[in-house]
Amino acid sequence: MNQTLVSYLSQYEFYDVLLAVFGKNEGLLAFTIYLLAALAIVGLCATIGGLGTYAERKISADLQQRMGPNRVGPYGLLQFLADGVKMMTKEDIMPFTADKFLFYLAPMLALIGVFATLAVLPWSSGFMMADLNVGVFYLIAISSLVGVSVFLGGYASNSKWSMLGGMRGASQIISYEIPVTISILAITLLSGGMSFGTILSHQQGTPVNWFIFHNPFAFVAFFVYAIGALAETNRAPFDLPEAESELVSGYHTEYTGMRFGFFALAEYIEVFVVCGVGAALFLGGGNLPFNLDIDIIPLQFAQVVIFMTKALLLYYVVIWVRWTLPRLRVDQLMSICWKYLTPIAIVNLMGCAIWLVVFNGKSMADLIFGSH
Amino acid sequence: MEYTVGNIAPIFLSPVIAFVINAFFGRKLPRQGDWLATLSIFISFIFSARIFGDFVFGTFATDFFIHKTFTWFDLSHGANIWKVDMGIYIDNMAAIMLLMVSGVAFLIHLFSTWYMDHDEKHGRFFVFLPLFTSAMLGLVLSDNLFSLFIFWEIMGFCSYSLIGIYNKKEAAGDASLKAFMTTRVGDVFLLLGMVAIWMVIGSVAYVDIYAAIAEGKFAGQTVIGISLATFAGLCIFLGGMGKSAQFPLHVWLPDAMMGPTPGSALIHAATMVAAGVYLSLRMYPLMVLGDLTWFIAVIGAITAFGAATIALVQTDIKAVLAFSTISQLGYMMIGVGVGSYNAAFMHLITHAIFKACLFLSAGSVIHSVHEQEMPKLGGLRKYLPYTHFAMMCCTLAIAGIPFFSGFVSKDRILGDALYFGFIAGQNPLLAIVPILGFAGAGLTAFYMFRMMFLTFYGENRMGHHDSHGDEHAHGDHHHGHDIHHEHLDARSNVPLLILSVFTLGVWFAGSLTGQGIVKVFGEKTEWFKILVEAPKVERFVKHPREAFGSTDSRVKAELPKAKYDHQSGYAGPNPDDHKIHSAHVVGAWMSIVIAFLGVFIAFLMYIKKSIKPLASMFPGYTETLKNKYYFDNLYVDVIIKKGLLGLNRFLSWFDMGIFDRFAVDGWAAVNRVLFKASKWFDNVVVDAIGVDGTGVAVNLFNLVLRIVQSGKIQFYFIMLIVVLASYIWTVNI
Amino acid sequence: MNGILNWILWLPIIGMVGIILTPKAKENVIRMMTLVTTSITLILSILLYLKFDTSTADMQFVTKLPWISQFHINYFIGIDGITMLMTFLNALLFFICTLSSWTVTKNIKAYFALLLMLQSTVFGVFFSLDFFLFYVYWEVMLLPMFFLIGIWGGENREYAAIKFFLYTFFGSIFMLVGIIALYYASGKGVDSFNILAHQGGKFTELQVNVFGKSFSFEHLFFWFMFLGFAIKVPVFPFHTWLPHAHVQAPTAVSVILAGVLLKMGTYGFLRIAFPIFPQAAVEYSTIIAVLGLISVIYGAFCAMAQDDVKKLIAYSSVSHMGFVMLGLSAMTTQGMNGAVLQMFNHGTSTAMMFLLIGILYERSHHRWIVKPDGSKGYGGLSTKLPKYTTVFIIGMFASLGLPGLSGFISEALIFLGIYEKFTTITVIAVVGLLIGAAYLLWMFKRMFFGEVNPETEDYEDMNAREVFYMIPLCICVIVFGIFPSPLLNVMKASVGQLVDLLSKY
Amino acid sequence: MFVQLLFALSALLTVGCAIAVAVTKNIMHSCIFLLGSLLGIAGLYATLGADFVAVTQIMVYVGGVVILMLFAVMLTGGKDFVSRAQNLLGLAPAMGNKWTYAIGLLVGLVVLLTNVKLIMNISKAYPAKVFGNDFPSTVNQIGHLLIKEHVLAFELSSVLLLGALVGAAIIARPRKQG
Amino acid sequence: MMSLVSYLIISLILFIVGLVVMIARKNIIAILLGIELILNAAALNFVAYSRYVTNNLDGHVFSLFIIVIAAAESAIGLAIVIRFFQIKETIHVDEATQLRN
Repeated sequence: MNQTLVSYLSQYEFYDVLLAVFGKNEGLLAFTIYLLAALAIVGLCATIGGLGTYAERKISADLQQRMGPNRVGPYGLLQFLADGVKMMTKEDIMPFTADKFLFYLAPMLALIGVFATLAVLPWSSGFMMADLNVGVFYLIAISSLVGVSVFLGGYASNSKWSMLGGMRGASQIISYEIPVTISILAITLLSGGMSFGTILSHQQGTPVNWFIFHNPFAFVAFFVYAIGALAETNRAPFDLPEAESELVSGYHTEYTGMRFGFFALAEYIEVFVVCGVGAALFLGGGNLPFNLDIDIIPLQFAQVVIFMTKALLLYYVVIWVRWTLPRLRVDQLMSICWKYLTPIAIVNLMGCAIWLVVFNGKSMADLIFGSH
Repeated sequence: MEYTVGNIAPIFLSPVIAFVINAFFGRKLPRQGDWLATLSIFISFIFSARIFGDFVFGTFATDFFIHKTFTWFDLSHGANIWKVDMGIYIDNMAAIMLLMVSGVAFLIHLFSTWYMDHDEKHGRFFVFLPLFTSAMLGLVLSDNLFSLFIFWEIMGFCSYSLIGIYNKKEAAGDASLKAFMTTRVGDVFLLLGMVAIWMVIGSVAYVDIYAAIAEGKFAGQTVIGISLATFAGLCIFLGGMGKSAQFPLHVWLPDAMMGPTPGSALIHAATMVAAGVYLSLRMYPLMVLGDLTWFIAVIGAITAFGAATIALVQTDIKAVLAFSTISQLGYMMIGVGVGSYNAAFMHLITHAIFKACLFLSAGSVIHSVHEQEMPKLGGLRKYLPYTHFAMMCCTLAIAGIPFFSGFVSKDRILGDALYFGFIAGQNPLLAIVPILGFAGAGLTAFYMFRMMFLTFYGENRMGHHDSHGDEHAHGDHHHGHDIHHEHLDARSNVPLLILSVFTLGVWFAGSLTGQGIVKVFGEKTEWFKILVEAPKVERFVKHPREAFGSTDSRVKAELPKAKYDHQSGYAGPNPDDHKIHSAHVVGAWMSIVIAFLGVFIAFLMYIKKSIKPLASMFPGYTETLKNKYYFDNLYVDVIIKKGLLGLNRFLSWFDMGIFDRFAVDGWAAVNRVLFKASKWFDNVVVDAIGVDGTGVAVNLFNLVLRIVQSGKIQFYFIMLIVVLASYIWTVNI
Repeated sequence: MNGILNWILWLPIIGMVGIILTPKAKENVIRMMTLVTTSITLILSILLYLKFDTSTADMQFVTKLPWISQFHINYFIGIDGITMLMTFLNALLFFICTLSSWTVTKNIKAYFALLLMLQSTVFGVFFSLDFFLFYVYWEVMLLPMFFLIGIWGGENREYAAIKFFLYTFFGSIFMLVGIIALYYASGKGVDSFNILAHQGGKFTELQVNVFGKSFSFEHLFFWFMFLGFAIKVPVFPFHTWLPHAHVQAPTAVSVILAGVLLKMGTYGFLRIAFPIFPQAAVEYSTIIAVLGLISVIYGAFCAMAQDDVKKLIAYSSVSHMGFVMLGLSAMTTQGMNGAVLQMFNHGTSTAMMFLLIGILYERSHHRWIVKPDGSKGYGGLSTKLPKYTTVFIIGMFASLGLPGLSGFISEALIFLGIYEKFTTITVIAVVGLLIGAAYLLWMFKRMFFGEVNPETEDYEDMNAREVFYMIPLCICVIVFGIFPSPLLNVMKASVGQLVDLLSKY
Repeated sequence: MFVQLLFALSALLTVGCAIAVAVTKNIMHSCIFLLGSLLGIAGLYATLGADFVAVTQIMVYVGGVVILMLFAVMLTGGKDFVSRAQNLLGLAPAMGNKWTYAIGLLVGLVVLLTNVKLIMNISKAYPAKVFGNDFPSTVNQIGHLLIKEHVLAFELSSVLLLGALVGAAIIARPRKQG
Repeated sequence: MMSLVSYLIISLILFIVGLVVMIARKNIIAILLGIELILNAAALNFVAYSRYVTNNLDGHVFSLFIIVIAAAESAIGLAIVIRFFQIKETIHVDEATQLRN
């Protein structure tokens, strides 16, 4: 493992002070730091997820020339809290014929899958929970738990709508994992490593060094990733598993209260994660557009801000797309994945490989502005 | 002026250029490019005239010749030298020939622009005519047999195309096919003879052949049992026979009249058919060496007489002329055969001029009245005065009337034939040559005047024909009622008149007979006789070759004093000069008498009508003549249809029905038997006993194993585990 | 430099792969791809000609890479003057065939893919200087041919295709035995599969035991090779596959078959049978000449009896290839050169004839001069189709050897060559020329002259595409008839080397 | 400490879920327990320093195999199918009965005993090793191994996957009647 | 606590459980579940040996191949099950008695 939050913090003096406080018990200190960081990130993400619902409503209202939520708090900002309170206080109904065990398990799995991905999300070069060697790979792998949860949710409800939604969701998520993975693989190829640290270190400096501008194939790969990511998170126009007009509400039709909230929260956080990953892989993540050669905590926070900005911009685009494009049919969904995205992604991968061989690893920027 | 590519090539190339332009863009040109063709021939004529002037009017020594070569392609590799040279060879004969060909061709082109006007094949006609002319000029310019053969064949192709130009007529197709194939028979022999010579002396240039003859290179060489000179000479002469329509390869020429009349005039009267004679003259030393002259003479005599007899009964004006052409070509061959080299060539020239004129006149008649059957014509003298004048001049010439060119040349041939047949002391059977020759001359005079009388004299019979009352008759035939009086037209009449001027003997010889016997025109006009003589082969030994661009070693020389006494082959001074002279005297008078006799009989028959026409006199024989001695039937019906096609059908049937079916596909049957045998062996011996027997044995064992093979997969798992566990326990790792 | 040859060899394969990857429905894309491939090949072959050094008989543009090094088998290609001509011919004819195949509608993708494969394999046969490579190409060539005849052919195509395949295969088996024998005879060394290394009469002394009897190696295996190549030519007793294959094959394939594939047989004699077994070749030249003579006469006679135009031309091919055999058997400078030139000229003129018949067939859907019921199949075509007639005349007269067109020079050279050795045969062979003219002109007369047949009333004249692809052939036929030097200069060094070799025995 | 904790949790998850797989009568639940077991194994891999294998385990099993199994269960009738020929066969329902379990446990006992014997030997042969908390990256090395030493197996497995892909598609595709 | 033997014991338990599942169950999918367990037991052994005995990564590679093969096997197996169900309308393993329908 390259680096963790603890190992990063250990280079600062206050770490030694903390270590002394914990009686030289490194394990306990590390545990504490992780725990705190995890709580912070989960809290942050839960907030982001909640704000996501608000943003969605507000932006959709903007697009449709309505007002949107504007009663609770300034500009309706606290609407999500009110919603959350409402959900928690609602009755937790379970259908009589449901498979209870699975019915309980499904939203948990969704949350587990999403929160587990946060462990490797590169907020900044230092503030990563853990910069795994297999970071991106881990992220893809663990997020597939969401697929299982969607399926189980649909199945366990023992309802036709849910069942169909679950089936659709599972097949959609599995299918779109392939172009997404291959696109990410292309970036892995360019950076020479799967850890986010490595990937980001290759994109330092001005935007021309971002991987999206590395070569034409990477440029295309970004869009393949974006489309695939939309589908993986069941966002419109790929929101077939929860299509209101067809399946009432898809796999979470039968869920109420906080269990429904879990699904919703998981979805919004996943969207954020996906956007963050896109920002990190293609758009330079939290890298500052200049290199100061010093590493201080405020700079890390600046990186966090940059990262968040990029991710949230993508988040905006995702919402924008939802309210712009109509929903696809199932067959169109599958044909887009298998007939277009997957071949394009494979060609991109090969193209990137060939590019690397032909131009000796140089990016377009290197070729145009000269190697540095 | 130097002889360079620049002033020799246009002779040949300007018609080629006209051909190319007309072939590709003729339709887009005004008048479909006929002016272009005519102009190109005129250019050739200008350049030819210069050469003629140089050679004839004493710029050069009389025995001067130009021979320039260039390499066409070269197959040499290492020490092995092998290349094909092309070149030009111009001597007096070629110079005269050039002028004649280009001049006649120019006049015929000019005439054709009138004759072919509004014809649907106008454009196409003027594509092939310049090509033909260029080929003929090229043939004359050729220095070797190889290039001669090339032009020879191109002429054949043009002939083929022009005969078949009216492609809607089935008969045109037949005629063109016949013409090409018959001449092709001769051509392949020509090729063979050429190859034979080439392989022995390493070249087919005339000068090299002459030199080889002089050096005796032919001596001792044999080909399939006969001497090379005989073989090669015979083959080459066969080629000439095909082209010059000599018996028995004469059958194509009458049918060739299917083409437009001016084309016939140029190709099948004046030039191409004479090419065979020209070739024989060029190869004269070889013929002598190969002892073929008697053969040539006999063939010529048979042709001359036979064709003349057939011409007696022809009713088509063009057919009469066609057979007269064959007949006259026969005379030329007699001339070659009897050693009358100069006269034969002179007859070639004179015949070309008057026969071209005759054909053009016939064309003029046909074009004016749209009828070419003589019994339906008559009395056209009033309507077509210029045509009548021209045709009368030519008829007088061909009939051998004194003061006309035909007399000059033919009389000398007959005189030499007389000597050849009776006096020279050869085989007495050769007396047939002069006998047939004189008989033919008489018949010529007769049938030519028969044609004249039937066409131009007597009452107009056109009306009779139309009075049968076919009111829906084709528009073309109505011209019979109101033939307009002919006006002097630059394109239609002037060529005729120009040509008819040259039917006078004065242009060719100083004396009336051409032999110096009756001197009427002065000695200076004996130029022809002085300039043209059989090649003296010794001159060509060690002759240096000149490449194009090298300067000429020309010697200006006065014309030597004419030799008036005799012409008898190349073989040195003849001790029988006196006998030859007397033979000529006898011959001259005999031919005059015979010619006038013929004219007189014709006059009695067709003007006075005091003698019944020929057909009623010998009806059986007439039938034979009308069928042209049944040669066409023999060739087409018997040899080709019965023999050749039968053989072909048999071979084709044999190939597919017998050879392919049994010898090739038969192996399939053999294989089938083998398959069956091996199948039986495989099924019965190998499979049933060897394999299935094993199966039966295994089956028995199966009964035991079946208990274990329950088909339940879990049972297999258990067995597997138990066996593995027991293994581990027993082996005690 | 060497790259050009490899490009020529592999470009059709690249094109074929491209076609295979193209969706079946995109027919015009497939056609254009084939056209582009063949035209680039043609341009490259012209470039090759321009870069060709005519002064030497050595192999040029040689590429030699190890292939199966255990057996010393190499990817060894190169060309000399003889193959230069064949390369150009092949490139030209395939370019033209692509255009003429524009109207093929049945399974275009496979058709053009096979066509390109055929081109590459034919190139391979001509370029190979390694026996193994040669044999591989020789055999692989049968495959596209088999399918092209068997799928796109006429009504009796399966029979013809199988016959063609089996017959040729039969011959090449013998060739294979010969190749293996040479491999062992040359000691299995570095050059055991090198064609060039075997040349020059290295096996004259060698004896070989077969069935307990001792034979001269050279004489025995000359006949093995002879059989393989003679079937391909085809020489008289082995010719019967040709009419079937030609009649049934689609137009373009007929063109290729007559234009290029037959040349592979005579090419085999020039490259393999004669140089490797010179003594036997000289000794048996009489037999070759007699067989050639029989082919000439027999082919011509059979052609005359045919009522099927295509069959007629097929038999004329037998006759014309007989001339090539005659020229080869002469073993003289002019004979050999004439034979090679005849290979090229026959390629162009017969290609013209087959293409023209194909054009007519597209309009009439039959090929009968005289239908089996006795009525005329055509008639008066020259009135309806003037352009077609003009081109037909050029092709026909080139085929029958009219001077000024290409066929004549080669035939004359062959006669000049053969006369030196076999005078009697020459005398008989000229009959072939005569009959050759007869059947063609008779066919022409029956098809083109006379009143317009009502059946042919609505035929259209050649369209622009058809004219376009006939033009190069017309130019070849006319220009090389007047100036044969561009062709002869290329080949004379190579042919001369062979003649020198043969003249030692 | 983390590693021990992880090991303990993973082992517990693995073994517990595995036993649950065997015990539960609901095939759907079996699948979910299998998922748990597989995740536990991934955790065990992580404790062994095999990060790449661990992630691959999650990727393939969670993302692929288990969902596939769930699909299969669903497509073949879900939890409440009963063997049509149950009475005829008489022996066992699809999810087994006490007799089948007895046989299974018997065989399991055999295996257990056998393996205990083997493991005894192994524990003697390889005394316990203690590793620190250093987990070097394996990705690069695995990559090199895959395309150098094990390249044949790597390529073959890709062919195998392709074959499986095509084969599965062909086998499971709906067929026209008649 | 962490040693080779502990991993081997876990793997042994997995194996035995897998075996029991395979033998006791008559449901084809359940049998496939058992197979997965057994395969994972084997893979775990490989990685454990690689860590504790051989000190190289060949075990990792091998377990990767096992994962690959398991994926392929389950894909094919489940395809067969679905097809089998379409034909027989059951997935009882003892129903699979014919080689063709």
